[in-house]
Amino acid sequence: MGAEYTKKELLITVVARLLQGCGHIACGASSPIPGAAALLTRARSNGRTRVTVLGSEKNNFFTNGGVELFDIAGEGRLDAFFLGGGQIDGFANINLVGTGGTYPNNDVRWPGSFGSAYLYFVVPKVILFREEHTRRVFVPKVDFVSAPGVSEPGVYRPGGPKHLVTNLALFDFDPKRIRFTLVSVHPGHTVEEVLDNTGFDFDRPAMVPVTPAPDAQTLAELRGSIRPEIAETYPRFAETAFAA
Amino acid sequence: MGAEYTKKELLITVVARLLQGCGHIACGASSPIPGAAALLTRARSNGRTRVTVLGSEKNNFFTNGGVELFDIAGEGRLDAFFLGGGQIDGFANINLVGTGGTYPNNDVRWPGSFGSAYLYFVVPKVILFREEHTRRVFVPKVDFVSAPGVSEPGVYRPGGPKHLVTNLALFDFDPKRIRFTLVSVHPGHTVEEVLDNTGFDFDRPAMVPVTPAPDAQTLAELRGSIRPEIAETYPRFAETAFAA
Amino acid sequence: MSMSPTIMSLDALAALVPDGAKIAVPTDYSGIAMAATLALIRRGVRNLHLVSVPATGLQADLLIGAGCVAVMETAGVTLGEYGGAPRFNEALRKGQIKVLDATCPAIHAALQASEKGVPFATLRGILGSDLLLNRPDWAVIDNPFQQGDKIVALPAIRPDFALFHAPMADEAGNVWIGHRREQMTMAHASKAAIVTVEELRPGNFLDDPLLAPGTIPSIYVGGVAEARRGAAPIAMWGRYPIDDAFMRGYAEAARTEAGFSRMLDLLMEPQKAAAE
Amino acid sequence: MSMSPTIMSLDALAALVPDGAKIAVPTDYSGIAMAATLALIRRGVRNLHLVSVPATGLQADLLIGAGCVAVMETAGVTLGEYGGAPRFNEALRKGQIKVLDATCPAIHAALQASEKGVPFATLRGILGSDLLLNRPDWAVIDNPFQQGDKIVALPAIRPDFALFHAPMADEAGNVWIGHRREQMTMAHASKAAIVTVEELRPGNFLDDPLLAPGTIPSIYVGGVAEARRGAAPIAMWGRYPIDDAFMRGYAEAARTEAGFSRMLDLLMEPQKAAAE
Repeated sequence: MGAEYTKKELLITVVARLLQGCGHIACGASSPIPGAAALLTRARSNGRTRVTVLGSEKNNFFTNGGVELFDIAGEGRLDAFFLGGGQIDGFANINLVGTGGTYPNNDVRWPGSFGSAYLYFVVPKVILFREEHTRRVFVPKVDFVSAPGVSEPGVYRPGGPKHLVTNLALFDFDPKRIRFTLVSVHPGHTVEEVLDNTGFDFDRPAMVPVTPAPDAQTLAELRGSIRPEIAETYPRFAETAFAA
Repeated sequence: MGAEYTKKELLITVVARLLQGCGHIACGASSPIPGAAALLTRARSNGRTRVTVLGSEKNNFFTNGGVELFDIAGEGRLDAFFLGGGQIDGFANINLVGTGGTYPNNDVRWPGSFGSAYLYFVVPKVILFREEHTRRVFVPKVDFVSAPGVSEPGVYRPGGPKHLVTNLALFDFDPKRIRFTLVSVHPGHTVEEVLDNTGFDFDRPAMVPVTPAPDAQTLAELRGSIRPEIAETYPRFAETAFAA
Repeated sequence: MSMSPTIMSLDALAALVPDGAKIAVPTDYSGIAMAATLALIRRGVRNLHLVSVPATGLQADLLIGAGCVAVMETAGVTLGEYGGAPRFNEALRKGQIKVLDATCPAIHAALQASEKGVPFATLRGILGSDLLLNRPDWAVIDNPFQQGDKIVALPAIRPDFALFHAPMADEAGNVWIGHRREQMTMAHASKAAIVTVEELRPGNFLDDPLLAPGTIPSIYVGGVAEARRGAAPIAMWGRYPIDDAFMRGYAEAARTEAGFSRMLDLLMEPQKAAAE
Repeated sequence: MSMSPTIMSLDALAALVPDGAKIAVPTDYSGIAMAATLALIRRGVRNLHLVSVPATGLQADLLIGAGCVAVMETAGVTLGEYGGAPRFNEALRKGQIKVLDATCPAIHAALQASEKGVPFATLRGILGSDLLLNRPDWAVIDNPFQQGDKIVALPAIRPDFALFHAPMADEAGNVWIGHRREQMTMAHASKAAIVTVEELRPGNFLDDPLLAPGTIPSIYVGGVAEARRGAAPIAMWGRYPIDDAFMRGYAEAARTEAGFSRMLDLLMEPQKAAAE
């Protein structure tokens, strides 16, 4: 049994587990769930975790302009970051540019690659985060590689994808085998549902565990201290994401 | 006839004539005469000339740290700068590092090359300024090239030496012929004195003019408004350099 | 000290920008010179090469929708939580503008190269991406200090103008940007910064040790115009929030050309009134 | 907010620096951590690789004279209007230290490369100089965007520590440097900044829009110690002038080893007294 919780509260909890122990976590634009997860991680770190929320005035210590996030990542002072994608394939390539038609005149154009083509290479723990779990998103091969999941030998690449979190499940990524492995399926969903909605092959254990639900203490923390903190940057999210 | 003036007042006047029309003039460390000449140029420019005096708080508009002088020069936003040298040769090579013995264990070590190896390449009007005019300074060939007077074809070099001012005379430098030409000899000195004290060959017209002395208005300006301005950075110089 | 000749009206500022100019603009949280952008649209500027530093939103979408842009160099164009940039997306679909897709740090690094007067910057990452494939103006070179180590080289970006909005300027033409340091880099990297400010102030910021660290010296500034609420409907940090109602309306309406024109007129209204 | 664990005593700060460390120090007008330097000498640090950003004076001369330095990487070592740096010059004559002669913008650029996490910087100039001949660690590469255009490549300088003196730090360990921006670059480029300040202040500078632009965030700071008059006998901008009498005395006396020891003792006196 357990407390009632929203899907977003579950996802925050899942992401926060992946962030444990990180010294410095940054969250890009339009990333309320990763942002809340980072703030939760910080709240539990006894002062050891720093969080940078782009677009926040309070949770952003940079004083050297927009370049500082990238510089600090290039120096190895950023431990975790989040990327998404209009398309993500089984090699962990991500596409933030567009689909359909011929680039650059795509039928569907997305905003662009932002920092992905750089941060994916230099941040040790990149968590792929995309709520929508459909074959539209999780494709056999992306139409445009904003940033590749793995690199050839010899390419400077201290960083890369480590996990993938969606509305349905949590995956790990193994850059040596260039494959995702299903780690757990979220409560209320099934392995079949994940298979049906994923356009690429992935590994999975014989028995796939259920993603642990947030415990009561976590929910209290989220609804107590984290909610007003994330509201500074994402007021509408803070209104709707949390139960109670 | 003519007003009484100090040698330093003469040199300030000579340098200021060379600076006329410059939009932005910078002066490095330990350069009180170039500094005063730059300030005089600015005073006469009707607001068109900017002056940066390194080490000054008032005449230094930089807000991006010590690199800004070099960045601004690299961008072409600095029109004139001054360099000296423990040794200067007839190819306008300068040595700010040392002499005697074998580098790096020279018998006489000077401070080092500072920004010369860069600014000599990118600042359109570099004025070589060295008060001491002896064969010890003006040598046939420098022992160490901190910065070369000219560069091979193909080397990016929008800047370089244009003039040389000493206690005895004013020279121009022609980078195509890689030679100095004697322009004028300061009042009280002779061409023979210049020849005797210069260790390299240079060109000269049949009749070498005398360097014009500062006029009364210039002297009034120097002693009136420029003296307190340069005193901010060079108090001891301001006490002794000016007559009356 | 007398007023610097660089201090001028909004229209005079807009008149500094010729057709075909390369203009760098900041990201939405950093001070968008929207009033100046509308003045540019009003005077009918054409064929701009817009460089977003590193991403952009409504400002670029308005300029594109109004037919002012030939090239969009960017790491991202979006209205953020209001959705995609409708005129940008449509212009791409129809092939009406050229896009130079980049990644944020590549734009920063290429501007920093210009700031330093070096011909190119190098940057980690990018290798193996389709960005690289589609940027023949980028190169891959060898790290001379490590055998077999390839790195991307990016030619310096030297905009004709950096265009942004800042809290204040002084009568000498120095601009206070506070901690929004990307505006400093943009100003250094460009031939000239043209800036709107919430307010003009007497004195010289460089004489104040608390203001100097956040000040762009006037040598980099080609023009300054006072424009109160000059970033609206975009937010100005520390001053006013984004105009939520307008943004919702725009995201919806600008999907069609007619709807876009209506929204643009809405923005132009106050300026027209002020000009009459 | 409680006091950051990075705030410590001068001796604790000096103890952070192991023998053989690579340390970046600023130029004299930018805030010299002289009290910390004396603490380093007192604890007998050895084999430092000192990088001056870009030139240095008394600080390096003291460390060299006290036998703490193995390598001096610099664009200039001088006591300025007081003359040459006697211990530096003597150590070179005797071959007691290794010198890496550079030019100012090369040191800045190599630190900026470290700040960005790129393996090298490029810089105009330098070609044809004897600096280049004597720096086998530098390289000459081709500009990939212009046939036949050579440019110097400089490997990134990543010091273990940036060591400098600043006006103030807050209880979170953020350091306010005002417009002395080279300290920001030094801090970013180094593994950690270790900093002395004239005063510790309550609060957090990053919350103050006037202080934030001139503040180094604590993430770059490995240690902060309060040291009033911590730059003396060198000047501290906006606070106190150089100790003219000491500098004249030093320039004269330090020509001999015995004279140097006397002058060093003179500087150590107040610290010894404070420590007892």
